[in-house]
Amino acid sequence: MATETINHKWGMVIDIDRCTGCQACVVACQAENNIPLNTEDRFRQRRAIEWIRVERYWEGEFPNIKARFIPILCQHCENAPCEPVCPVYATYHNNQGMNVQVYNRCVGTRYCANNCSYQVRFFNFWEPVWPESLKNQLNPDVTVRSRGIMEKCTFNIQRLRKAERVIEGQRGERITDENLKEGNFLPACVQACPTDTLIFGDWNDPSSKISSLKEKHFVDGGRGYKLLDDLGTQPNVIYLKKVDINAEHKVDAHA
Amino acid sequence: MHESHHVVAPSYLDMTAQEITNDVLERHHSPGNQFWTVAMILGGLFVVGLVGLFMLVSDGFDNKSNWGYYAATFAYVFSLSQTAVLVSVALRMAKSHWRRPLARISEMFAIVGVYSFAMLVPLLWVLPSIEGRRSLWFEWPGNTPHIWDTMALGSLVICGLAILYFASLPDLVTDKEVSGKSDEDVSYHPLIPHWFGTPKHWQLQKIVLGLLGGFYFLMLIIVHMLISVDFAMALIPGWKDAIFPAFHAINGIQASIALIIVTMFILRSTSSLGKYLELEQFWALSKILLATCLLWFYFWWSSFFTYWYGRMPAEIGVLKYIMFETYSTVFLLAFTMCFVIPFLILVVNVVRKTIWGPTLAATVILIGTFFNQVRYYVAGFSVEDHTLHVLENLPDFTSPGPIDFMVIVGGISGAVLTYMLGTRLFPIISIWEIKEGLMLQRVRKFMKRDIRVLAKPE
Amino acid sequence: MARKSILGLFDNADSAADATDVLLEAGATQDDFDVLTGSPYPEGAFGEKDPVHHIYVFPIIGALMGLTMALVLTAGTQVAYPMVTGGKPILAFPAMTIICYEGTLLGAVLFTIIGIIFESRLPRLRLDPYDARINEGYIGLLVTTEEEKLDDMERALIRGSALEVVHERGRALRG
Amino acid sequence: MQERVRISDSQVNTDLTSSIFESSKLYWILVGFLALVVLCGFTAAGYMFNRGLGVTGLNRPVMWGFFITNFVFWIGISHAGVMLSAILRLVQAEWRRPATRAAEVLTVFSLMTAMTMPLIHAGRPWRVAYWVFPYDWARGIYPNVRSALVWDPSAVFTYLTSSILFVYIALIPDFAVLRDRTTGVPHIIYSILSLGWRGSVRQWKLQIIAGILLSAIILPIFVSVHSIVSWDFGTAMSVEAWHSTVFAPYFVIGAVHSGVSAVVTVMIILRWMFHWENYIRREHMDSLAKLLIVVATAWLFFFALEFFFGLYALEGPEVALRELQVFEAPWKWYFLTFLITSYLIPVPMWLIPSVRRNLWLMAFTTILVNVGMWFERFIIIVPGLMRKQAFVFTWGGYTPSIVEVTIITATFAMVSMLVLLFAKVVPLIPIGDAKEGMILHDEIKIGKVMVPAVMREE
Repeated sequence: MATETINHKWGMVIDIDRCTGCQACVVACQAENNIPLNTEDRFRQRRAIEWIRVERYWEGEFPNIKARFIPILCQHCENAPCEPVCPVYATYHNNQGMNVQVYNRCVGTRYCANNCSYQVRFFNFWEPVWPESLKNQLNPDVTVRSRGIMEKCTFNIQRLRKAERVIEGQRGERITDENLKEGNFLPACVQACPTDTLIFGDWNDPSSKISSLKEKHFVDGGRGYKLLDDLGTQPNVIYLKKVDINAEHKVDAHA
Repeated sequence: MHESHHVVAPSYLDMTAQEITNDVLERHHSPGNQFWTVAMILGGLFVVGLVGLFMLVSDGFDNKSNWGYYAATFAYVFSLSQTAVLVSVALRMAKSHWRRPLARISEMFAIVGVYSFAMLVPLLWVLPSIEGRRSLWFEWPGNTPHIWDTMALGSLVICGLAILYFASLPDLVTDKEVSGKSDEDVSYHPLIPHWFGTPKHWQLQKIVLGLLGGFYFLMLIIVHMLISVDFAMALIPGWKDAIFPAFHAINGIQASIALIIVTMFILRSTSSLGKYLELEQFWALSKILLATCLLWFYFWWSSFFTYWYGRMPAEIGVLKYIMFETYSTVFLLAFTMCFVIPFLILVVNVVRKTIWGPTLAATVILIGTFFNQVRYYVAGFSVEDHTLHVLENLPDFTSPGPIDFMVIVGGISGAVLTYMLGTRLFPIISIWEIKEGLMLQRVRKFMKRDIRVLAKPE
Repeated sequence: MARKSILGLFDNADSAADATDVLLEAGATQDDFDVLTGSPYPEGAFGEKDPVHHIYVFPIIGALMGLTMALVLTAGTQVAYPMVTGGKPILAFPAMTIICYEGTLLGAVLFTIIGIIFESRLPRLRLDPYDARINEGYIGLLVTTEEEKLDDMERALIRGSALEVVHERGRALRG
Repeated sequence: MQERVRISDSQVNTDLTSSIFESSKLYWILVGFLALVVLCGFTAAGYMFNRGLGVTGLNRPVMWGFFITNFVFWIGISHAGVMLSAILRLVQAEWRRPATRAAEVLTVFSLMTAMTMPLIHAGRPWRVAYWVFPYDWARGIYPNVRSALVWDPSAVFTYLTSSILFVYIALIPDFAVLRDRTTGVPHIIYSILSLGWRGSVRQWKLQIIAGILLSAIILPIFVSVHSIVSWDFGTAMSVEAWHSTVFAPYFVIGAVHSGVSAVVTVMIILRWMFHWENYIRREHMDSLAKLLIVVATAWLFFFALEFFFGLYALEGPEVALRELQVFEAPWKWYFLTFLITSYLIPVPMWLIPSVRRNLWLMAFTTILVNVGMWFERFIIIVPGLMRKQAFVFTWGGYTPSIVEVTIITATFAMVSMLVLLFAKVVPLIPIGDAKEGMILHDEIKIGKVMVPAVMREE
C-alpha cells in the first residue's frame, strides 16, 4: 500500500478573512457525505447533523454592525479528547493525522460527543430517511449511518484513499496540492468554497500551501491561531485571523 | 485485626484510682535529669535555628526562594501539632475507651500551636500580594490572605489551648489537692478554685469539650485549606486542584497520628508512665494509621489521575514540576515514606499488633511528610512569576543550603522543646479519663473464660 | 477402628459447658467433642479448643492471580491492537492500574470465599447426629469416639445433665 | 438500650422468619403494584429500542441525561451495603447487627438495576454486549482499557460479584435455620443452600472471620467503584464542570450519604411491614442518624471544595456554568432543592435527639436526602453538558421525555420489588447475628445504676 511508503499528515487552513458565510461548504458536505436532511424540527430538537457549520457572530453596534463568520469542522486533534474515552475504539487516531470514526464499532455511548471541545460530533438519534427523489443522489462511496451511531467530519477519507490509489498506486507520483485539485480528490467543502477560505493539504509536504501558510502566519504578529489552544488538543486545522481595520478580533477572544 | 485471641484487659485495671493518681502526679513533678539534658540540647538547636532565621531576615523578604524551606518547616510543624489535637477530640467524640491514656498526649500539642503561630509571622512578609494572580480570594485586596490566615490560625491555636485547659482542669485540681496547695498558690489558674467535680461540673465540662471539639474540627479543616492554598497552590501557576486542601489535611492527620505513636513510644521507653500506654493503644492507632496511609494514596491518585488523563498544558506543567521532573526525587521519597513503606509494614496484622511495628511505620511517615511539604512549599516559593496561568518553563530545583538546614533543625527542635515544656504545666497522662475508664470496664467470668465488658452509657 | 458420633442436647449453655468437664473426666480428649450452637459464642466459652485454619493464605494467592490476569489482559489487548487514542501512550499504565486493581480484588474475594467454605469444612456430606432444636437455642455436644467408648460417653453426657442423647440424624421440625 | 427485651432463640427464629412464613395481603398488593410499574418501564424501554433514542429528550450538546443520572444514583445507593456492614463490622459497632443484611441486599439489587441503565442509555443493548462482554475473537478487537466506560463494567462486575458472595456466606447459618423449620421442597432447597451447616465451633469461627475479612477486602472495592464512576466525568477534560480532581472522594462520600439514608428508609419500612420492633430499635435509628450527620457534613465539605475550586480559576465557561446552576431557572430550583433536601433540612433535624428516635421523621428525612442526592447528580451532569461552549450556538437545555421518566420510575419500583421478594425467601435481619448480640449484651452496675454494656473479644 502506498500509505506505508509515503506518510501523509492531512490538515487544513481556514482563512477567516476570506469567509463570506455563503454556506457552500455546508451544502457540499451534506451532499457528499449522505447526511440526512436537517429539517426544521431536527433543528428545533437540536439534533441537526452538520459536519461543517458556519458560526456567525455580530460585531459592533447597530449602524456600523459587522457579521463575522467562522467555519467549524472536526479539528482532527493530535491529542483528541474524544478518542481515549471510547470504550470500543470506535474513534482513534490513524497514521495520517486524522481522527477517524469507525461506524460499525460504535455502540452509542455518546461519551466522545461529551468530551469534544469543538462540538463537532453528531449522533443519529433517528433512522436517517431521504425523500424518494433524493434516493439516487446518495453517494455510493460513503456509508449511510443508521440510528444510534456517532458521526463526524472525515476529511472525506474516501476521496483521499482514492487519491492514494490513483496518484500513488497507479501513477506512482507523490500527492501534491495540484494533483489533488485536478483529480477532484479535495474534500467537498474545500472544492465548493468560492473564496478559498478552506485550504486542504499535507503538513508533511513542505511544498504544500498549508505548510507555507503555517510558516508565514505562525510568527509573532502573524494571523495564525488554533481554536481553544489552551486545551493542548493540538488541532490539525489552523485558523487565520480576520484582517480588520479597527483591529479587534472577537474570534480569537474565544480561542 | 482478624485473628481473635483471648481478652487482654489493661494492666492498670488492677490499680486503684488512688494509686494511679499518685503514680502519674509523682512522675509529673519529677521529670528526672534525662528530661532536662534533652531540653538543653533542643534549646541549643533552637538557638541555631533562630540564628538561621535571623540570617534569612537580614537577606530580606523579597527573594522568596530563600524562604522555601522555612515555609516547608512551618507547614510541617503547623499541620503536625494542630492536627494532633484533633486525634483526642475525635476519639472522645467516638467514645472509644482505648483513647483514655493517650488523650492528653494528643491535646498537649495545642501548646506547640503557639509556636507554629510564631513561625507564621515572618512568612506574612514573604507572601506576595495577591494582586493580579490567582488566589483563594479572587478580587479581594492584595493583603487579604495575610490577614485572614493569621486570624484563622490564631483562633485555631486559642481553641486548641482551651481544649487542653478544660480537658486537664480536673487533673490540675487533683494535683492541687494532692500536693495540698492553697488557692493562692494556684492563683495563676483562675478556674481551679471553682471546680468541685460535681455532676453539674462534669456535665458542663463534657459540653464545653464537645462544643470546642466541634469548632476545632471545622476550624482545622479551614485552616488547612487556607495555608495549603495560599502558601503553596496559589503560588504555582496553573495549579487548580480541588482535592489538594483535603489531601493536605489527610497528610496532616496521618502524620499527627504517627507523631502520637512516636511520642507514646518515647514515653514508654523513657518514663514509668509507659505502663498506661499498652499494646491496645498502639494497635488501635495503627489501624487508623493504615487507613490514613490508604487515604493518602487515594487522594494523591485522584488528583494525579485526573491531571494525567486531562493532559492540558497547565496540568502537564504542574505534574512535571512537583512530581515527575523538577521535584521528582522529593516526590518519590514522600510517596515511598508516606504510603509504600508504612503500608507494607502495617498491612501485616502480626506486625501491626506490636509496639515496634507501628512505631517504625510512624517514624517513616514523619520523615516522609516533611518531604511532602518540601515538594509543595519549596516548589511554590521558587516560582518567580505568579501571574502566569500555565507553567511553560519549569523553575529550577531549590536545594537546601546551610541556612535552610539550620532553620529546619532549629525549627523542629524548637517545636519539640515547646512540647516538653508543656508537659511541665499539665500531666501527660489524663488521670480523670483513666479513672472513668476503670469505672466503665470490668473483666468478668463468662462460662469458661474471662471476658472484658465495656459499659455503653447513653 | 470405626469412630462413631453421638449428640448430647442441653437446653442452656452453662450446663453444656460443665458437661465438657464430665466428658474429659470420662476419658474423652478435646479433639473428641465439638459444640453445636445456634449462634456464635465467645471463643473458649465451652473450654473447647481453638480450631486451626489458614484462611489468610487464600486472599493473598487470589490477589496475586487476579493481578497477573488483569495485567495480561490490559497490557496484552493494548499491545495486540496498538491504536493511538488522544495521543496517549500505547501502554497507558495509569489507566491499566485501574483494571489491575479491580482484577486483584476480584481474585482476592473469589479465593477468600473458596477458602471460607473449604476451611469451615463445607459442604458437609457425612451425616452426623443432629437435632433441629440446636437452631432453637439448644446446645449440642457432638462426641465422636471409638464405638466401645460410646456408652461411657453417653453416660457422661447424661451425668452432665444432657436432656437427651441423639444417635441418628435429626428430623426437620415444623416451623 | 432502653427498649431491649430478652427473647428466646426460637422466638427470634419465629419473628425473623415471619417475612417468609406469613404473608399479609398488603404485601402481595404492594408487590403486584410494583411489578406493574416495572412492566411499564420495560414497555417504554422496548418502545425506545424500537424507535431510536429520538424518543428521549437528549440532544446536542446534552448527550447524557436521565439514564446516566439514574445510573450514578443507583450506584450511589449500592454503597450503603458495604458502608454499613463492612465498616461497622470492622469497628465492631454493636448497633450494626439488624442493619447489615438489609444493606447488603439493597446493594445487590440497586447494583443490578444500575447496570441496566448504561445498556438502556446506549439505545441498542445488543451492540453494547460488545462493550460489557467485549472479548469476541471474531472481531479481533478488544475494548479500550484507557476508557472510563471499560473501567465501569469491570468495577461494577467486581463489586456485584463480591457483594452477592458476601450476602450468601452470611446467609448460610440462616439457611440452616430455615432448613430446620421447613419441610418438603423448600426444605430440600434450603438444605442444599445451607451446605449442611451444623453450627460447630469451627464453622462459627470462620463465619465471623469471613465477615471481617470480606469486609476488609470489599471496602477497597467499594471505594473504587464510585471513584471510577466519578472518573466517567472527572476525566472528561472538555467539560469544565466535570474535570475536577475532587470528584472521586466527593462522589464516594455522596454515595455513602444517600446509601445509608436509603438503608434507614428500608429498615423503617421493614420494621413496619414485618413487625420487627424488637430487632430494629429506636437506638439503632439514633446511631445511624449520628453517623449520617458526620457523613453528610463531610459530603458538604467536598461539595464546597468542588464548587469553590470550580470558580477558583475564574475561567469564563466554568463561571458561566456556575451561574447557570445557581441563578438560572429551572436549574436554580433544582440546585436549591438539592441543597435544602440533602443537607439543610435533614442534618439540623438529626441534631435533635427526639427526631433521631422518631421513626416517621427519620423516614421523612432520609427520603428527602435521596431526593436531594438524585438532583445533585442531575445538576452535575446536565448543566455541565449545557456549557456555554465557544463556537456553539446550540446552548439548549434538556427536558426528559415521558419515555425516560417512565423508565426511571420503573427502576425505583424494580429495586423495591426485588427487595420485597427477597424478604420472602430469606430473613432480612441476620438471625445468628441477632442472637450473638443478645449473648454479648450485658450490664454493669455503677453506683446505683445499671449501665448497658457489651462483651468485647479483642
